[in-house]
Amino acid sequence: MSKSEGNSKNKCAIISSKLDTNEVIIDFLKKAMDKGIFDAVLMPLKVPAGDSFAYVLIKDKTLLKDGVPLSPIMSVQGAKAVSSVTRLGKAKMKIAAVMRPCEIRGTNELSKLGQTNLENITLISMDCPGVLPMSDFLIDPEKNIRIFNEAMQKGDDTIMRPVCQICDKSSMVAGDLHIGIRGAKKDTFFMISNSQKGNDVLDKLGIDLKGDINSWQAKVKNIADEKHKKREKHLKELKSKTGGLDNLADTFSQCINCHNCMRVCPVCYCRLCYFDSDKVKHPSEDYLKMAERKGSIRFLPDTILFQMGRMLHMSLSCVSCGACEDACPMSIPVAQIFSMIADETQGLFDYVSGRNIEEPIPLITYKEDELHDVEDAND
Amino acid sequence: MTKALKINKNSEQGVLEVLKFLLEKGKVKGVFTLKKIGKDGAVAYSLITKSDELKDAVPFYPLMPVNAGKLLSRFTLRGSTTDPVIAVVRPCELRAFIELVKRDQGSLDNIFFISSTCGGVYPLKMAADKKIEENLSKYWDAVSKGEILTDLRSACKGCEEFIPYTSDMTVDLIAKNDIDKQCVILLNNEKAEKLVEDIKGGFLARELDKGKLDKFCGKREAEKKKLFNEIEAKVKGLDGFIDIFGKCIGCHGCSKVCPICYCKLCEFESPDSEYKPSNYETDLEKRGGLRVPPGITYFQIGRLDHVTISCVGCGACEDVCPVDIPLSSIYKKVGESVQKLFDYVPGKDVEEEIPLLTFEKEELSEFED
Amino acid sequence: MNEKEGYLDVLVIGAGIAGIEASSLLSNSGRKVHLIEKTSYTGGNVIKFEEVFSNMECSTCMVAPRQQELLQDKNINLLTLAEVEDVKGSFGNFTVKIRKKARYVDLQNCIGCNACFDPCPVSLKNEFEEGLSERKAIYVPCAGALPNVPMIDTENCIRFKGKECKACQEACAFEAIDFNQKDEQLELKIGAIIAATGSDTFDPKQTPEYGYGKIDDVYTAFEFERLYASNGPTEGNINLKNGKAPKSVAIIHCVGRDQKGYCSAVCCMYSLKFNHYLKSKIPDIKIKEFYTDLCIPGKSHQKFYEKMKETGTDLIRVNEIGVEKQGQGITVKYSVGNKKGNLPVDMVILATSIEPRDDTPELAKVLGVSLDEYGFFKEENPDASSVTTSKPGVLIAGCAQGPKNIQNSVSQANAAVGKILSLSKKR
Amino acid sequence: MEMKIGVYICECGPNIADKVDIAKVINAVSSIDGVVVAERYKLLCSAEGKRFLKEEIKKHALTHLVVAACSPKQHEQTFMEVCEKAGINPYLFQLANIREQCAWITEDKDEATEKAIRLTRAAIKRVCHHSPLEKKELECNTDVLVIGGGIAGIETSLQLASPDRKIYLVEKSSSLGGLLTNFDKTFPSMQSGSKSIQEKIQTVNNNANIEVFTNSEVEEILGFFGNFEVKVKKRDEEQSTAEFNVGAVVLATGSTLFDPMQTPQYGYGDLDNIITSLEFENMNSSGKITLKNGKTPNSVAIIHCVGRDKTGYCSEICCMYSLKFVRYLKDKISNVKVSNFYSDLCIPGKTYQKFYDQTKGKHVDFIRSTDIKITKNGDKLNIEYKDENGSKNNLVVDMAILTPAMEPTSDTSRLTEVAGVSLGDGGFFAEEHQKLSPVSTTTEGVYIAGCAQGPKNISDTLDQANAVTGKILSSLIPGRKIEPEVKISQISESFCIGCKTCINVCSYGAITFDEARKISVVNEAICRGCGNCVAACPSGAATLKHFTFNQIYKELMEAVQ
Repeated sequence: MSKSEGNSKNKCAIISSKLDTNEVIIDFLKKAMDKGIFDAVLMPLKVPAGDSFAYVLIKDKTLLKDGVPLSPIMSVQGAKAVSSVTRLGKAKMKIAAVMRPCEIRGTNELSKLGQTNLENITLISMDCPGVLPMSDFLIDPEKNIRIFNEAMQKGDDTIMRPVCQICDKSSMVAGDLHIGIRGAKKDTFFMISNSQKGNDVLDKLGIDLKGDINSWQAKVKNIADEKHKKREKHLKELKSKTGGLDNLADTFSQCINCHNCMRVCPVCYCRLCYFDSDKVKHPSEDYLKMAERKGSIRFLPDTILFQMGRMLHMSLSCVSCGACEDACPMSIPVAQIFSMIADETQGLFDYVSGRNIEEPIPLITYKEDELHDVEDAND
Repeated sequence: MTKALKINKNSEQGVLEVLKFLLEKGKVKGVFTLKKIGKDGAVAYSLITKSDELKDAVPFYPLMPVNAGKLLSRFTLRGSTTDPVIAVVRPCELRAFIELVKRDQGSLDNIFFISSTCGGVYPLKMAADKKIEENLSKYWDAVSKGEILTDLRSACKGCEEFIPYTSDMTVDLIAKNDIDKQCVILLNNEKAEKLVEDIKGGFLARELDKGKLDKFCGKREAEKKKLFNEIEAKVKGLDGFIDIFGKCIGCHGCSKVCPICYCKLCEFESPDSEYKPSNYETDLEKRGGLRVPPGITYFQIGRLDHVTISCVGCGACEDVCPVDIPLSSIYKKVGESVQKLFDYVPGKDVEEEIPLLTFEKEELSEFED
Repeated sequence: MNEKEGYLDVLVIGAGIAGIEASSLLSNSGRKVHLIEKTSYTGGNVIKFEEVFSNMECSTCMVAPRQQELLQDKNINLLTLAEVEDVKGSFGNFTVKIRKKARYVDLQNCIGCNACFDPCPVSLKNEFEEGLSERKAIYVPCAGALPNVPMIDTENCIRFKGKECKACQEACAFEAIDFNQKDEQLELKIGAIIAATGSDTFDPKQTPEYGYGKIDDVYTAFEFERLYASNGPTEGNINLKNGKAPKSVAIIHCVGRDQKGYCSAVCCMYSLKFNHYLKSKIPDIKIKEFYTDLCIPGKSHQKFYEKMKETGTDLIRVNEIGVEKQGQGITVKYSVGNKKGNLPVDMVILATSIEPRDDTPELAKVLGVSLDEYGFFKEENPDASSVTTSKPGVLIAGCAQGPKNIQNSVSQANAAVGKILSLSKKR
Repeated sequence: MEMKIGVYICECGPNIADKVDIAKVINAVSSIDGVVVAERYKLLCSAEGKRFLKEEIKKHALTHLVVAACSPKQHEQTFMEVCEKAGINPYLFQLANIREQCAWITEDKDEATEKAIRLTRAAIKRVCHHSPLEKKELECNTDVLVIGGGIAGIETSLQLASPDRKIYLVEKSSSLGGLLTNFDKTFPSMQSGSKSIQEKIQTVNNNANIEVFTNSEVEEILGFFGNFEVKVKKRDEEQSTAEFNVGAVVLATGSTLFDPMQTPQYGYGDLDNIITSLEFENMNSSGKITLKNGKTPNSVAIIHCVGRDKTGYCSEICCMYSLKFVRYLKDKISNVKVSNFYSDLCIPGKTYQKFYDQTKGKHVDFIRSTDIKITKNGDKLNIEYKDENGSKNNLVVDMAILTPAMEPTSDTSRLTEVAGVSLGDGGFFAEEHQKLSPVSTTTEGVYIAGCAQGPKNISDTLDQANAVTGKILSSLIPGRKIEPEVKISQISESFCIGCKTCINVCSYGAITFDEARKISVVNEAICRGCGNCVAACPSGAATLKHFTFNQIYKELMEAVQ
């Protein structure tokens, strides 16, 4: 729960509407586009074949009705979508990006890394019920859409992905606007602004902003606390199972080094990954020498090298969105392991990835007079 | 009649005995084969140099974690191996490696190949769910009977190229009812004979049973037709393409594991194919909405264009797809139609030039006049 | 010689740290430099220290690379064992006569393997080591001296006293020793002259109250530096005459200040440095420092003092002080205000004042510049930059102009070059 | 083109020959493919040694050279020159250090030989992957930017300015002269301070080669030694900015006085007649020393070391100018009683003690004191203090003059960002080396002169101004070309994704970001080849010439075979 959420500076409005959450969001976006606040909207839509969902940049208002902000699966991490639109320069039009909290945090993190330009982009998040595991969903897409919607209404997360079940940052963390459903009375929704950009949007829409969000805050807090306890318990168990090099090697023994997890990860932005480059391709006599030293080596001997190398490179920016686990053909609990590591490494610097754009990423930001206390110690 | 070895053990033990012999006699420095790794029985290709490490080797384990051809290319990318090495590979893996050698991505020098009449493998999903052990006996039973198991990978069910063309030794598996008692290894050339000349138990003359294998091939052909018809029904024209690839999440796993995709930086990940803000603007003028990140179908069609002339139909792409798109059927079908034009079988013979990639001076003279 | 700028070559007298810095900067600007050094080695006083305050950097690691560059620099003609005999002319047009004593060892062939030292029958006190160790007639002042080529001390070599001895020559595998080398007389056309002849230290024998020379284990600062030096007489072990390590030491500041009439600016800092020396070799040693006014100016020096104080040394401000024999040991008698005190110690170190070299008056006469009332070279205008003298074209740098630390000596060396390069443009 | 490698092992007199069995090394390396000759020589760095190498290269038509001898720091340059003279690219050469890293530190001869073999074989495997590199040259701009118009800035500008070297003198305030303009006289000569500085300001103003910018601040300095691009913002009406190129930058921003308000025990700001040394200098220059009520004081206290415990250093000149104040007071007020409250008298150097001895005398006393506190006593001041033996005491005076410590100017930290230098002790600019390069900084081409480097008196300041002149005139010579580093880093255009991690770690500001193509680009002239960016780049898009992954990998694998 970031500090900006709690302070009273933010304007908030209570909207009463018979519609369900998705329809409320679409209706809000439609009005905003009518008023010219946004030229386009980026949100998930059902694919033509109806068996999956994908982010679409919608300019024609009539397409809005097919939008599904709370889609049952996360096929592409939203941060990657925003990055592909704005990496090479700021968007030429005013875009509203409707995404889950972890996707908004991923977008912030990528903007710190020069991969996203947030000018002209308004980030809209909503209370996230989690998403279904990709493999489960694909068995029967129609049925699973229904199951997902029912679970969402009941607030039941047992069918959601393991990382969603232990996600303690599933409400407003960063971004400009947030649509709150938790703690709302029947047929009412919270429209909370979290930045100046958000305030301007609500002002222009003439939404009166004197609603009281305490009930929303309270509900969000106790969900977060409960999930936090669950997270710590779950990750502690996982650590006992996968901690230490041997356990880690066994956990990843089935890994076939296909690097899907790296390719779908929002904060793995390199064009050519170090572990795909020439630096890991060695002559045959060296592989044979390695094999002779141990009698037999796994070929390619790169699986643990890649997994730990990726951990080293991105754990400080990991938003534990679970995309990697969805993409792993061998069902290895990659997202849970990386979340476990990220909680610890980010904990060291009490840094939360993507919580706030101005907060520099530890270790890769160098300050001239940063380590004086250490310097003088052994001078 | 080619010479052959007969070992009174099941096929796997027989091959292991030969491998042990070759290692201990120093005939080879290393052995490439599948091996059990870690405590929960994962199987992965390994490079073995000490003979007692062969105890965990499982050469014909019905799983292809990664295409061995791609591994051998990586092994010899930085120069051919001076020390002799023997690799236990499937026919499609051998063909993939040869296709890569033709493209200067590896070298055949000092590498011996043991292959087999391939009974196909289970999908990766089954290994992920740890269900292969319980289906092993069912697998070997079907192989010895020359039947096709339904839960094999679709690429294997429809595979007609199950006999290796250029392997030094071939283990006769399909439709050989005594494979659990007797292991027959055909020595296809003098190199192979010389390699095992002083192994105990002499050579005998043996041939693959053409009849049984042709019958088996007919079954595979029927399966292939069924798969192709399914795909044809699903993928009609460009819209069919868009629908079938709608689920694709752009993880490019299919290109990462494909042996023929060897580029250091894939064109569809390079700066040239990146959408600039101006492209978004013009596209949005034409159409109300644009899928983001763009280029999902563009990537699939592009890859088809790059790969299909050499696609050996090994099915690794479908195996790795997290959204279960029937990729191997699509690539096999398109591959075959392209290869038929030049009646070219990829990886069949290392000397044979790859069509489209090789330019002959007087090639298109008939069109010129 | 080009009329507008006159001769471009520059004569630098003294190859201490100021001389080295001035020469390398001049060579960098394309000027030819004649660097003449009275002794057989470069580095002057600085290479006598083991470490320098305030970051306790090892002084040879600091200076050796510069000495190495100097020896390999094509623009610098290093003349060791050489002195200025006569100077005529003016800025841009000096004629200088140099007398260069023979080294009797060929600089090109000798590779400094020291094989010629042992056979030499003669042995006498080594001045470089303040007499704390012996040297032969053919010798290098200390290990690591540059140029790493020995010289033959003709006063003490028995061959030069008529005896037939070729011991060193026979031991040399590279035919580097040549007894027929002769002293030379050189004449140089010079544009400008920089005197960087450095300084000596006050001889505490002139102040008997400190008991120097009478009481054992009373050392001057330079003697203590050589005691601590890893290439010194005791390879860095601080022992008393009786071979045992001292348990308590007294360091007395401002020795000779009243006689000289000025504060030498560096003694407080190097006395604090001695604390680091002593504590590093003998961790639980008791140290007392007797001072009058602690002079530690500049941004980095007080920090050094505070870090030293944390190691438990205490400083006592005294009016008068004396050192007397006490049975086997030594006692320091001192008075603070009106209270008297005495302290038995094992060893006494005297921080002696800086004073001009004894051959400064003679060199001043030759150069035609005057000395100030303390015997240092007199700067033209104390308010302006103090590197110019009343005679245009003759500049001074380092302790030859007055007591100062290494940083200011180097600044003056660079400043002298600055003056030469900018003035010769406007001549 | 077929590779022909020559391997030469130096005996270095006894140094290597005694400890390493060179014959064993020779036959261990002759078998490596590509090696056409492997020989030993007495002393390769000597003149004959170099001639021998040159002939060998020509005789065997060598393409690559490997020498096993001393440390690269010692003779890499020498052997590279030999390669150049013999006609092969000096970078197709590798020096294996079998002296400092082997012979000198290994007792057992067999071990030393084994290690020498490994080091030499590793060097050979590395040299096979060397690629030829070409030296580059750049025309250097000889003009100089001097920041700060005080005595240090003025002296440097006057010394440097000449028809072929333009000086840009930028002063933050509205006039030149700095602190010195306030001093009527200066110690030790007691000659006029402000008069001499006014003359110097005149000579600066009518010197055609010096362009003066007052009320101006340096906004940006980009580039490198020999070619800095400078932007100066003028705070005049139009707020215009001037842009020009220079070859070197001199930081002569001087210092300011510690604000005694931070030490309330001295009562500055709330009691009358407590003034700082600067205020006293101005009062003295105006001719009359008076109290607030207009009367002349007949007892004055001078408080030394004000703020010294806060800043943590002694500012060197306060004792001396306090003595000068005693003389000011003595001249203007007959039988005035002056008492100096000091902790340690800092009067170093040959002329200062005499100045002190001549200032002592009637009605002038020096009280060694600590814990000073000034309180009101009617219309007078009561100086409470602890004397030498630690007992409390006090003295009533009419006026108290505080000598505050000297501190860096307020925009010092801003200028470190602009000029790419760092701050050292006390918050002053950090010199490159405390002893051997007091006026240069870690950034080549940026120098410091005067109190900007630390508190010092006027003659030391002028020494440093001339020292900077020496440094610049000896390196920034018209017509001289600068040879930038050859072994530099390069960033692959297709692999770089523009995450700027390399820019964060580049300590020389050598990498700029190309906004259009969204990639980082190395400025080949500034890059010093330190390799930070190569280590930091997550995807390996950055590589370092002469230290490529392949070269190091081959060398390593051979060494640990």
